Amino acid sequence: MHEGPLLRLDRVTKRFGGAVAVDGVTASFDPGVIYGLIGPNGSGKTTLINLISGLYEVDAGTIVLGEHHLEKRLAHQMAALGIVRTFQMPKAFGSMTLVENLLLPVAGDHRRESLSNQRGRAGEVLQHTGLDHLADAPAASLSGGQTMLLQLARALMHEPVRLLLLDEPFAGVAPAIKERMMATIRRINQERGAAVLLVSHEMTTIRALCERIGVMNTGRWIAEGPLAEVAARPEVIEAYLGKPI
Amino acid sequence: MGELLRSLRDQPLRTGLGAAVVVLLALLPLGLNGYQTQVVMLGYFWVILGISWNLLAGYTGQFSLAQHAFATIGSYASAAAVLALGLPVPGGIVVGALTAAVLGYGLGWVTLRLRGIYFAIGTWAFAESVRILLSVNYHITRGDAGLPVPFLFATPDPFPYYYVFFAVSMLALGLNAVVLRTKLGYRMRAIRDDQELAVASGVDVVKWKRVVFVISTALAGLGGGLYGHAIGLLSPNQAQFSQMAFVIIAVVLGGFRTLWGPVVGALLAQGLAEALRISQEWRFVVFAALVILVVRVYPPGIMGGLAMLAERLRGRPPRSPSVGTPVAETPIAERGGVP
Amino acid sequence: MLEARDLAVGYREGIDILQGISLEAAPGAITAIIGPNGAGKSTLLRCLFGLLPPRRGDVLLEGRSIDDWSTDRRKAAGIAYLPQHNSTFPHLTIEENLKLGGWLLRDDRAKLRERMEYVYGLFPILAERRRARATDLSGGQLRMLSVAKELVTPPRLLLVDEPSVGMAPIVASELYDLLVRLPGWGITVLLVDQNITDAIRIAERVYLIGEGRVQRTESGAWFQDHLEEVIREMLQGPVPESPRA
Amino acid sequence: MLDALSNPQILAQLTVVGLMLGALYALMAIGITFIASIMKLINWSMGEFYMIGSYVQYYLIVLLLGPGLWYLALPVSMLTVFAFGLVVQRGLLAPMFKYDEARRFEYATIVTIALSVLLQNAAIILAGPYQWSPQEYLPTRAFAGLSLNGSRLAGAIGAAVILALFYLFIRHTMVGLSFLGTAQNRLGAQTAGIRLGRVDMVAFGIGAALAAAAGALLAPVFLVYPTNGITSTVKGFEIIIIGGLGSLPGAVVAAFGLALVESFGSFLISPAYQDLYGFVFLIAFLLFRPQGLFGERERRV
Repeated sequence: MHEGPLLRLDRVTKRFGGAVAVDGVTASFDPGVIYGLIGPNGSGKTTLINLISGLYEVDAGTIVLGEHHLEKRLAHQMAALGIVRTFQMPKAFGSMTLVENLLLPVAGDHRRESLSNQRGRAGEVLQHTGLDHLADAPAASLSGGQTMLLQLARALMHEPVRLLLLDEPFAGVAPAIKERMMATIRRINQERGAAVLLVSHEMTTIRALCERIGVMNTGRWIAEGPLAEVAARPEVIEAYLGKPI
Repeated sequence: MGELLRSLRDQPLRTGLGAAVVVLLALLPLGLNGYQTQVVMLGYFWVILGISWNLLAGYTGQFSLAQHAFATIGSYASAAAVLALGLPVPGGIVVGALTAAVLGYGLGWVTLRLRGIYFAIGTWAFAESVRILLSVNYHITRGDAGLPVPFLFATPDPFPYYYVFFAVSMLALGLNAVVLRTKLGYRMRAIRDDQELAVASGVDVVKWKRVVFVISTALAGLGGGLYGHAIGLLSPNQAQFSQMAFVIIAVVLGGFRTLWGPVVGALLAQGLAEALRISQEWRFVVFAALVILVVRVYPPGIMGGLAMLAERLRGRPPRSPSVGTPVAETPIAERGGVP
Repeated sequence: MLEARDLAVGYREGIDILQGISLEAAPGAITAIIGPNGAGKSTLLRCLFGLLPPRRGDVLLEGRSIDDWSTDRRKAAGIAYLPQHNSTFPHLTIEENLKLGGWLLRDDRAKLRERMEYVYGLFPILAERRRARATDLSGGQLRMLSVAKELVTPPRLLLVDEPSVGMAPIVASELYDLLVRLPGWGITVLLVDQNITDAIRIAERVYLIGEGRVQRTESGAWFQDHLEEVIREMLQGPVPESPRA
Repeated sequence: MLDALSNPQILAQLTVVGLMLGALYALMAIGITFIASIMKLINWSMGEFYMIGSYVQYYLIVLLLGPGLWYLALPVSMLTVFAFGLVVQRGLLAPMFKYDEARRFEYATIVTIALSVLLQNAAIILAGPYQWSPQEYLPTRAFAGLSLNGSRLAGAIGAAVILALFYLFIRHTMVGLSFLGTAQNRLGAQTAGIRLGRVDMVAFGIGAALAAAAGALLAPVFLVYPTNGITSTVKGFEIIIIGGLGSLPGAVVAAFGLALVESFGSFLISPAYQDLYGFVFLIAFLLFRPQGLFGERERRV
């Protein structure tokens, strides 16, 4: 294990046409810590997640995970480095069963284990998330909330898992499923030692899960620290007042 | 073999049924005359094309419209190898499959970046270009007059041909079945369902699309090579779009993205209509109408329907295999794009 | 005038972005809906305009359920909708955009002409550039055009989604000035806004929604007096607690 | 060969032939791209609407109106196919909206390809596999030293008139504007109170009628038989990709461009390759302008 932060962002910038979606973000994240990321609409949170997970290419700046530079890597190689993400929309491989959905990370290009060896583990994960009764159902038959839960369950099947990026995983999800999702996030954090970056607008879940939070506004990283301290800062309150810039 | 045993354990009924069908097809020529045997034999050509297209369009979501062109390439390349280079016919067929695979790699390289409509049109344009080139260069291909090629066997008797086509079809079917259970199969279906999610799971989407494209075109080329040396006369008309339409009709009728769909659909379209002795045109009208009905009313097709029935008979909650994932219907007005 | 009764709305089953919202747009007034992003404010407006069917609950226009009304019928009944994202036709001229805005008046040429001139009167800049194509307008002018387009068919109620997002301060303040005048012309306004400061300034009644429900209903004046408190509560939760209990 | 182009007579002849063909190509393509712009689908049975148009035209002339009144048969044939298009849209294609975007494309492709097979074979059953030709619409004439095939000339003029009327309709009537608007912003059309379901249906009918017009106008030139629509589909697809899917001006420009290239190419290189040029252009466009076709570029997926 190397010392120091797990992920370092240095002046990361992303533009779409003329608009600057992420504007010179510099931040670092320690291993094993659950971070919350908050900020008003259009403040660049999802774009930042897409940049770290390689879905978008950075225009400027560097993203370093441990000793690996991420800027030039292809999105599918991120999984090999242990960067795992979920999507804001409830996404699943609709025509495949839940078990097959969970085995898909095992079918990633960097994995060497055979599918059949991991079947047992997939079963365990389904049990833990309370989806085992649906193991052989196609994922398209799941409700949206269950699909969100499945996204998290899939994260448990990744190897390695060093950083888990969660983009609004709880929006609109029923409380019972939300509980299970939070338990799963804690499990990934504790058992696998993964750092978590949780984008959410639900302060209740942020409060329940996160040790530290970061705040973005208009593409900039404006504050970082323990929640109570950050929430009291004038610039954060200002961001939430939504004064047009 | 292990896979087979396991599937026997998991789904004894389905595996048993499949085996019974295979045995039945193997014995079929015993009950047919020469002409009928020939008809069913040609049905296998469509089975092979159907399986190759289903791998690509059904399971991987790459809606190619050039499968017939790759078969034609297989035919002509094999003819060239045999006629110009003096290779034995089986060697020619291998050359045909390899040529199709190489051109498939090239076309894949060019078109797999394209999405949906554009990919379909790009592959269609390739196919039409192949057809035009074959008929224009008549000094090489004899154009529409047709190119006579040597037969695979010395005898005109259709029975040995039947078994060659049968064997290749069943091998393709077996290959398809095995692939679906491997990592490649998982990757293919994942790409079809959601590319972004597949990437996030660590799948190199571009690479595997290309791999499937090459497998699929090689199989089509193999089918085309066999076809040429079974018919003895090649024509650029093999690359006519109506041929591709027939592949689509057969596969969708039998069951798009089901294992047995192409087999059932192609043999049905070829055999049943022949048995009913209706004219070629009526056959196409009926099958095209059926396909529209299937897609409109019951997308899983015949095999999807049978699978559903079997599940229900075993008292399991029915799966819902479908051509697409229906999004919740909006009764009030058309959705204006989900954010 | 327009009432939402216990509305539950979502894009797919099991994800209810709104989980039972009841609120009312009082006739001749501005009503504002505020709340963090992702709280379902825009989804609510889409539902009210008929773009998204409610999973539960009713939408009532003057006491009458309009749940099965299509968008064009709602528009004909005087409900206009100004979406957050551009609702203009980029390759048509301003004149043509406004003409289409008056689609429902197409059988009455004189009336259509008259309404268009009236709208030009409200937005002199559009009158000046009536031959210009929408795509050649600046962001602010485009925003003006989308407002103008919804005013050609005379509305009785205007649903406004985030009017100031991405707008320069000058444009934003012009927009709010215009919104303030609408009730005087007999147009009721239901405003969804992240720009809390301005929204509560111009609204008579304000609904704070979060996590799919109405959290608080007060007058605009009340919110102005308790703004900091509300924001802090939104960020930190009602009772201060230590994170990661 | 190239120096033959210095002969103004040949140059003029090639240009005029190219321009006349271009008008007809534009007519074939504009219906496809019009439908694509609104419903975001490619209609693979467009050639069969062309075919039906040509049959209706032929039978009207032969059985009812006589050869002199071809211009009266034209609107009737367009109307017939328009009505048929409405039925096809409502019955077969409108249901595609219950699927997500990717599946929508699969659905529309399969249905329209099957429909194309169905109609071609139904035509063989109903009208036989024969080729028919109505009498020449106009006699061949010599004009300023150029020899102009009368039917082609009539076709080109007819196409030009229909295109002009279509332009006036689309640009200067409320209904026409509502089509343009819907193509550009469906949500914007909805907020204006436009009924999308009806726009989709009528637009499809109009697109089909435009294909039928091409079929009717070309009946004496390309003849009347069950698969005569294939050329129209092929040229149409080439043109709409070159011009940009959904772009009406693009389709017109590409149509004339392609027709001129074919006209000159068949003279300078070989008439045998005439049908290949369109494909070469199409593939080149797909290759070198892919970002224009994607919308927003996603990273290497």
